[in-house]
Amino acid sequence: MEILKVNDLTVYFDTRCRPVKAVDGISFALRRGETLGIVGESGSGKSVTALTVMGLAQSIGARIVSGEVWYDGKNLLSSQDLYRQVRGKKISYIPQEAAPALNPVLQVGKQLGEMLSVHLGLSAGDVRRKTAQLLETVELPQPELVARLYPHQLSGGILQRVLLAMALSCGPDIIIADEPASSLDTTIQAQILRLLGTIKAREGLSLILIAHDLGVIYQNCDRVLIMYGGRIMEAGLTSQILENPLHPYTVSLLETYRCLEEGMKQPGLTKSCPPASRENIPDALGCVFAYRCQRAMDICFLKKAPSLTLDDGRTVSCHHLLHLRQDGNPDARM
Amino acid sequence: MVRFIVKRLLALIPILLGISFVSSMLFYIVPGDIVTVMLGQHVDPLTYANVRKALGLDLPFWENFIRFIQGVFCGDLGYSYIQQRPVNQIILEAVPVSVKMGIMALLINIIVGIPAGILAAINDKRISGRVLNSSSIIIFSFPAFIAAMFMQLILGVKLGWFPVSGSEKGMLSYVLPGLALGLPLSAVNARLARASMLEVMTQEYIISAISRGLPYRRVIIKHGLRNALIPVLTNFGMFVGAFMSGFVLTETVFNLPGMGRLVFSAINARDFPVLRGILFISALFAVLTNLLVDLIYARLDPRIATVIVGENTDAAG
Amino acid sequence: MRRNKKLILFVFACFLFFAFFSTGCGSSNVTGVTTAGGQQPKNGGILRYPLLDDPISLDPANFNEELGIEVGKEIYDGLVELDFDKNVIVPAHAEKWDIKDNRVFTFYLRPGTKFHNGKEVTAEDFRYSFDRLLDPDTGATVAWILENVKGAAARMSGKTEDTEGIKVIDKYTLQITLENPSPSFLSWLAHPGAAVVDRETVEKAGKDFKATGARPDIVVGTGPFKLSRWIPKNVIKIVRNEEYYGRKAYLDGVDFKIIPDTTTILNEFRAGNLDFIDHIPPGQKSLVEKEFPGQVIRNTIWNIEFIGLNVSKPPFKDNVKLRQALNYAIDRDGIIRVVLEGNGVPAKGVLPPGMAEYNENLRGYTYDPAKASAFLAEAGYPGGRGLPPLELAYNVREQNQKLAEAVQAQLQEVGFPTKLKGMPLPVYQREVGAGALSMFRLAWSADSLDAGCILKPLFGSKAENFFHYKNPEVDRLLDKAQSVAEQGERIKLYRQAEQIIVDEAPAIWLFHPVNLYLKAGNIQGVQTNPMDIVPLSSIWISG
Amino acid sequence: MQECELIQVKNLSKTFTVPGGFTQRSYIEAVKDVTFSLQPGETVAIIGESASGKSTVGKIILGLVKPSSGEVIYRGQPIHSLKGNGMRAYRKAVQAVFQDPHSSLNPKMRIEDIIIEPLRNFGYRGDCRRRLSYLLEVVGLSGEFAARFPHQCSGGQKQRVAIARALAAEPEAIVLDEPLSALDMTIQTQIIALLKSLQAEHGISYLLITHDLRAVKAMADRVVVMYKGRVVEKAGKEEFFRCPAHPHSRALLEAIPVIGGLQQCKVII
Amino acid sequence: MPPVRRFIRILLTVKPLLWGTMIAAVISAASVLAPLISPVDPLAQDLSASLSAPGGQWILGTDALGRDVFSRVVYGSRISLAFAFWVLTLSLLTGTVLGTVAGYFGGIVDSVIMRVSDIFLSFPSLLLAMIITAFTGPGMVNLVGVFVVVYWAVFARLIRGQVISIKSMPYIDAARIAGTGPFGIITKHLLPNCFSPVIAYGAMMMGDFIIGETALSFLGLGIQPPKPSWGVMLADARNYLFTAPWLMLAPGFAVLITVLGFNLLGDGLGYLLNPKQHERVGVSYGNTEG
Repeated sequence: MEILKVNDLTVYFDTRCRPVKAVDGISFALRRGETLGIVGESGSGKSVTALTVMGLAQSIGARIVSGEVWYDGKNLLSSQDLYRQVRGKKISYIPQEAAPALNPVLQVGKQLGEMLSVHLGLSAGDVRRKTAQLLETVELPQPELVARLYPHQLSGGILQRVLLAMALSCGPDIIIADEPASSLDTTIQAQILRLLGTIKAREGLSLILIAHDLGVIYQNCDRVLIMYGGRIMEAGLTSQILENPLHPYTVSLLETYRCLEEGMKQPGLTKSCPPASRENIPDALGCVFAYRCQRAMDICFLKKAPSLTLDDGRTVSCHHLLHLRQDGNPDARM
Repeated sequence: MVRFIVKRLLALIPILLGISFVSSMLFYIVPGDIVTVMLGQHVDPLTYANVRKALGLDLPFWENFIRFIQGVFCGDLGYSYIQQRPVNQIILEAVPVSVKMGIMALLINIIVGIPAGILAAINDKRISGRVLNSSSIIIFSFPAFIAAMFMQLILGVKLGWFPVSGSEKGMLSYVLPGLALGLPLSAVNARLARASMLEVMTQEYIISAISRGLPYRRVIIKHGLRNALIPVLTNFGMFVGAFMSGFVLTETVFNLPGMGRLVFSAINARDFPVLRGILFISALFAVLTNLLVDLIYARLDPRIATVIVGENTDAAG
Repeated sequence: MRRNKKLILFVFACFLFFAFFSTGCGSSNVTGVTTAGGQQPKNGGILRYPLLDDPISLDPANFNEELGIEVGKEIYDGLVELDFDKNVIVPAHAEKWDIKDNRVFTFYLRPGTKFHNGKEVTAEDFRYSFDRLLDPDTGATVAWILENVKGAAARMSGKTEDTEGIKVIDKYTLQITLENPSPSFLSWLAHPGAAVVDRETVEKAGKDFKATGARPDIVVGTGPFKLSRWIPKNVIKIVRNEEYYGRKAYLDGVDFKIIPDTTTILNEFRAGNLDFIDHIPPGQKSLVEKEFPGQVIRNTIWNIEFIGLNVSKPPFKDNVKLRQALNYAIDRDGIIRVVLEGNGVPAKGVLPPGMAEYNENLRGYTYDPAKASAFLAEAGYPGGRGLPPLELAYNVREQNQKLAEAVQAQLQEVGFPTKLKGMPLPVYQREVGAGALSMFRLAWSADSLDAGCILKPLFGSKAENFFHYKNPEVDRLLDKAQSVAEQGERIKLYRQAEQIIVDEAPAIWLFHPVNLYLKAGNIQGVQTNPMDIVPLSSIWISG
Repeated sequence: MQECELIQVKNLSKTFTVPGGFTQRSYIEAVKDVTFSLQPGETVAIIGESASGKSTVGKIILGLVKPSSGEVIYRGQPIHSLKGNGMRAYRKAVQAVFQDPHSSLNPKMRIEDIIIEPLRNFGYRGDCRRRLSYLLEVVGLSGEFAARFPHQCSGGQKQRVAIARALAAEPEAIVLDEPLSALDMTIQTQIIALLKSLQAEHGISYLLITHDLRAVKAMADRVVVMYKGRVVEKAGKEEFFRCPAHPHSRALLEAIPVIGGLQQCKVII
Repeated sequence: MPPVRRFIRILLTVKPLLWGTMIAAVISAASVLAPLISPVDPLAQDLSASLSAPGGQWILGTDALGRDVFSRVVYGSRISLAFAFWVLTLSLLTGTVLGTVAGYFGGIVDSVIMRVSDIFLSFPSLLLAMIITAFTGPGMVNLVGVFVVVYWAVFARLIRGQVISIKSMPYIDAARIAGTGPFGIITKHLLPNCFSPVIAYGAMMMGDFIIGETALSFLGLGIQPPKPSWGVMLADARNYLFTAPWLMLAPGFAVLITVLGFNLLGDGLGYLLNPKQHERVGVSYGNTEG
């Protein structure tokens, strides 16, 4: 059952010369209780997608061109008021870096308590108790002490847990985690992800996990969206996609990953190719990946690739598959 | 905190010594003999000697300097040869006037400047914000004394709403001077507050606070304002200096018997002991205000007041 | 006794060098008391009167500056004083006096006159006050008043502990013996500096007596007003001395408001916060006559404003043609029109019109640029070539500024390279006094009815003489004029001297200004006189 | 053995003084008694979490930080005793590539100037322009990059420029201080491949400072694990990945998210 | 994109910069071309035309001595700009040398320079300038010297702060490793990167200096008459507020516009040179990977 549904979301950044298409017409759905991974290189639009779903596109200077975000039978994007009702309460957000996301002049306990009193209307005493309890939930030792400290006095790992506590504070349905702790050490990142997984399972939440590391996705997500240049390249069950990629981009990502994983035993993608960047992707008539794609054909540069939903439920948007299907590949259908 | 204050106070000592040194140097940097400068070439030797002695110039520089320091510690800034009385007394008479004017200007600053800046930042993309912003830069560019003269003429002479000059009408006397002094500085503050607020509003913790579903007003006030005001507050230290300079012009125009007019008349009368005293006092005042600002700053911004501890402390990276 | 007004540079040392009073003469030259038609003076009210700065001190020993005198003359009294109405010496504390050989003066005091603190004034008080002026420890700036007293020199150099020539005969009799006979000594004693002070108060106050902002209990005089409050840079309040021995003042008091700037003064007057102002800022003189019809008092004062040339230094030394060329280069009418807004008379020579000695037929200078160029060439600097830049010094004040700029432009027009050097008043005072400047703006007021009071201190070789001008013939004529009693003869001698001086041109003669006073409608009894003094005790407020 | 070591690090310690705000100053022992060596042509990886002191070791070796005690020996000579030409030779021999390609290139200089700078400084006698185009080619950048400013290049390109700059000095060793962590994974592989090919071609030694074990796996010959300023494990790469000795090493290994089954040895932390 | 076009695009994008540059350019042009623009000699008097109202022969009227106000205002820009320029150049030079030395070498040198600058910074700047002027005497050269004495510390602080923050940038380490010596590091790496905020600040300070000069001249402590400094003209005009208000308006407006121009310029430059803004105005070509 779908708890959140995003339809045809398009978000631009207006620079003075031309709009940069950060997110270019993507649609996806989050099912109750699942973890949806969004993976892509820098500039692929995954963070913008997350912020837009949170209703924060304007706050980062982006413009929503089109799209709907359906939650609880309402299109949240139709009105900011709807967001006010769900944000922080029903849909929580965990940003990539914890330290800048916390007000430096307020004690972390106060910031956590603020949510409780604003959203749940708890009394001061209840707030204090609930705060400590929440901090305990995220496996923080000495919650009372931590609550009294300022962000700069705490390490990134602890702050990340505090943010997790905040995200959990009002009993949300959905948590959107944008590369949590990816700037921290791998050990700490692993801890945080493990904790997130545990809590998610316990509370029965739905989770959108944004990551650039395929390993993280593989280990944590039920389904995954592969994004590139603001578009979804491939989407489906994690195991299917990462074990049997169809889209050339996914293939190259995985190849790179494997190559690294195996200690560069076989030379990987040594060919110098232009990186993924909003500004380097021309207002693509065709497929955004075409310029990097080793299998690109003429049509790839001219025509947008339609997304195909395959029998196993995954969606791929690539002209090759279309050709395959037209050529009579049996397991592809529109 | 006590430790901090003590440490800061101790750090003041070399600065105060330096200020005294520079102030005392004034007597010696004058081309030619200062007593001759003061009294003219054809002065009788007795008067000459008396004045030299009164100024402590019969002593070598170091002794004179040490005597000034000693005097400062005893609250004695020397003796005005022109006015024939202690410099302290002269300055003490002038200080309340300037302080009242300064308070007026500060009030205007707080009532007008900061809210204007914050509003300009919040309405950045709207017309009102632009109007506020452009008017602040225009006011900021307008020399205060020109404004002062027009205010005096229109509000004082023509309309008679405020006293034209002088300090006899109580706080009413300080409204126009306060405006003349305070408005340009309010504009400075408004610009600063705006920049600071805009900067804060792009900070991640603001976006994060919104993402936590906090009401917009609460985000602005509780998370934005406090952080935005910290640099604005720091700037208040600068005001002491700006005020001291502004006093000279506004007090001259409005004929207020404060520090500024004292400076001006002392400059014209070449009353060097008074000038030295004022220079010292104003610098001392500026330094102390900065200390106070730092203390408040430390209270407002916990990052300053405490040593950073935690897992990430390694300076080695 | 004269106080030069603010716009005039005040130089004290020669103040009364040549004051000479012949009783009964000159009343015809004096502007009378301005009274509102038939109204009787009435008591009461506070006069609000601007003062450009604090007096440095209200110690009579320091009354060498006009601000001190302006206030001090109302607080202190001496033995005699000047009747402004008739310009004669009249009794003050001294009821009457004997003069023997112009050398021994015996004063008989009014009994029962009191200090503001209630103590009676005796001859001993005067002895103390005069001795104090000569005491080197006092550092009096007006000691010159008594310079001629016997033993003054010894006292001033600290050789004796008292002054030989000042003797107390009895409680109410004081005798002063001079070193050399001097007919004008009496008029010197009318100077406010020669006032009586209370020994006990002065000694108790010590240094504070001289200080700016002295307390009322320290400033103890015997004059028609007494000090009630002095807030430096703010206000000096004086109130009527009800115990005054003479005609008591009409006003309850005077508030001297200290406003250092004439524009603000006029604005305050406009706003109704001042009752009487004697400094109209340049640029607004013609305006106020329209703005306040009937309230402007024009006072033709005996004053000459000029630009002095130091004739002891090149290029002016021994170069009469150059100095004359300068005189021809100045458009006096233009300057009067723009700088004084028409309130002045171009000066052909030294003496102001209205004075008996004024010479209508004087060979003076008029604006003639062609002649100026010709003279400049004759002086050895054709077209100004070879002439070092002239440095025109002046004390910075709005009107002087404008004047200096106008003069500079006119001189440059003809070919004199001219630079300006503005200085604050105290600095300027010193520099002029020291004779260090080569071209300087100065104004000189008559302090008596006698032209000698202008000519002698300025051009007599023994006097202050900022020009370093020396001419034995001029000295002879001036000395002779002083000793001649017959007026017609005296006038002739002065006119002769003036013609020589004007021909030799140690200065650029500019103009004789007319002073403007502005009074509130209800202010009555303002006395004007050519010496530009406003006695406050005769003023009253009507309605 | 002694002779063939390029750089030897002996008992290196470094204590930083943190000027305490208002309380007492505090001391941080960033590096304690670190000893290891780097042979010509090999890659040694220093692994550790942030704040383990690994970067400090790199900076000491580069001569940017003075050690509190211990020494760095270059070809048998302690570097702190080097002066003048000796020091210059050492500088030339040991180059570096830093973590953040954005901030390790002077934003006000063109790429060509950045690369030519060491050529000039180390007295390159040949034609600088030709050398420049050669270097650009080596790191896989086209000649048009020469005239660009750093902000006109992508992160991967900048890192290539940084490598070209390091190569310009014809070094014997390059300290790679987290050279990959700011880059996308695709770019990482490209850079690793580049570095490896350069090593193969020029026989340069690498000191790889990283917390990314995948990079270690891809590049290193030997591994030095640091934890809280100390060396807790030294091992050959294969040995290290097969079965790490120190619990911290195991924790590091375990934290790598991998695709496929968890194949590490089970360890209880 | 060619640099000129890029410059124009930036100008059109950053409005304060556009206005600031335009005003600064116009004022600078006016000051350079003063002899061509002004109809008469600013010092030439025509006593017969005293206090003529604006219009007709006299665009902005005449003052009491019959001098052309327009010419005086135009020539006044020369004085103000020259003054501000020299003060800025010299104090920036002093500040840069001392600030760089302090920031780069640190230690005792740093402490000494910073303590001295602390002392100078604790004096109210304009007040200190006024008082020193009382000692040195007024006039252009003295005034420039006084302002440099008063303001060098501001720049030294600014530069030092910049140097210290830039010093810790990896590219400085990289330069050292590339064998660059201290001199090369300072001149090639530190200073070019320090100057962005200093330039913006310097433009703002130009405005401050102009106001300072005007104020001092207004009080009679600065430029001396008859030089047509705006402050001198304002002081002059005070008495004629009722009779000839144009005397005040013309130089007052000139000061306002000039200072506004430099403030806008500083504002625009600050905006432009603040790396955070690049994205917003789209001046960077770069690949934004973040």
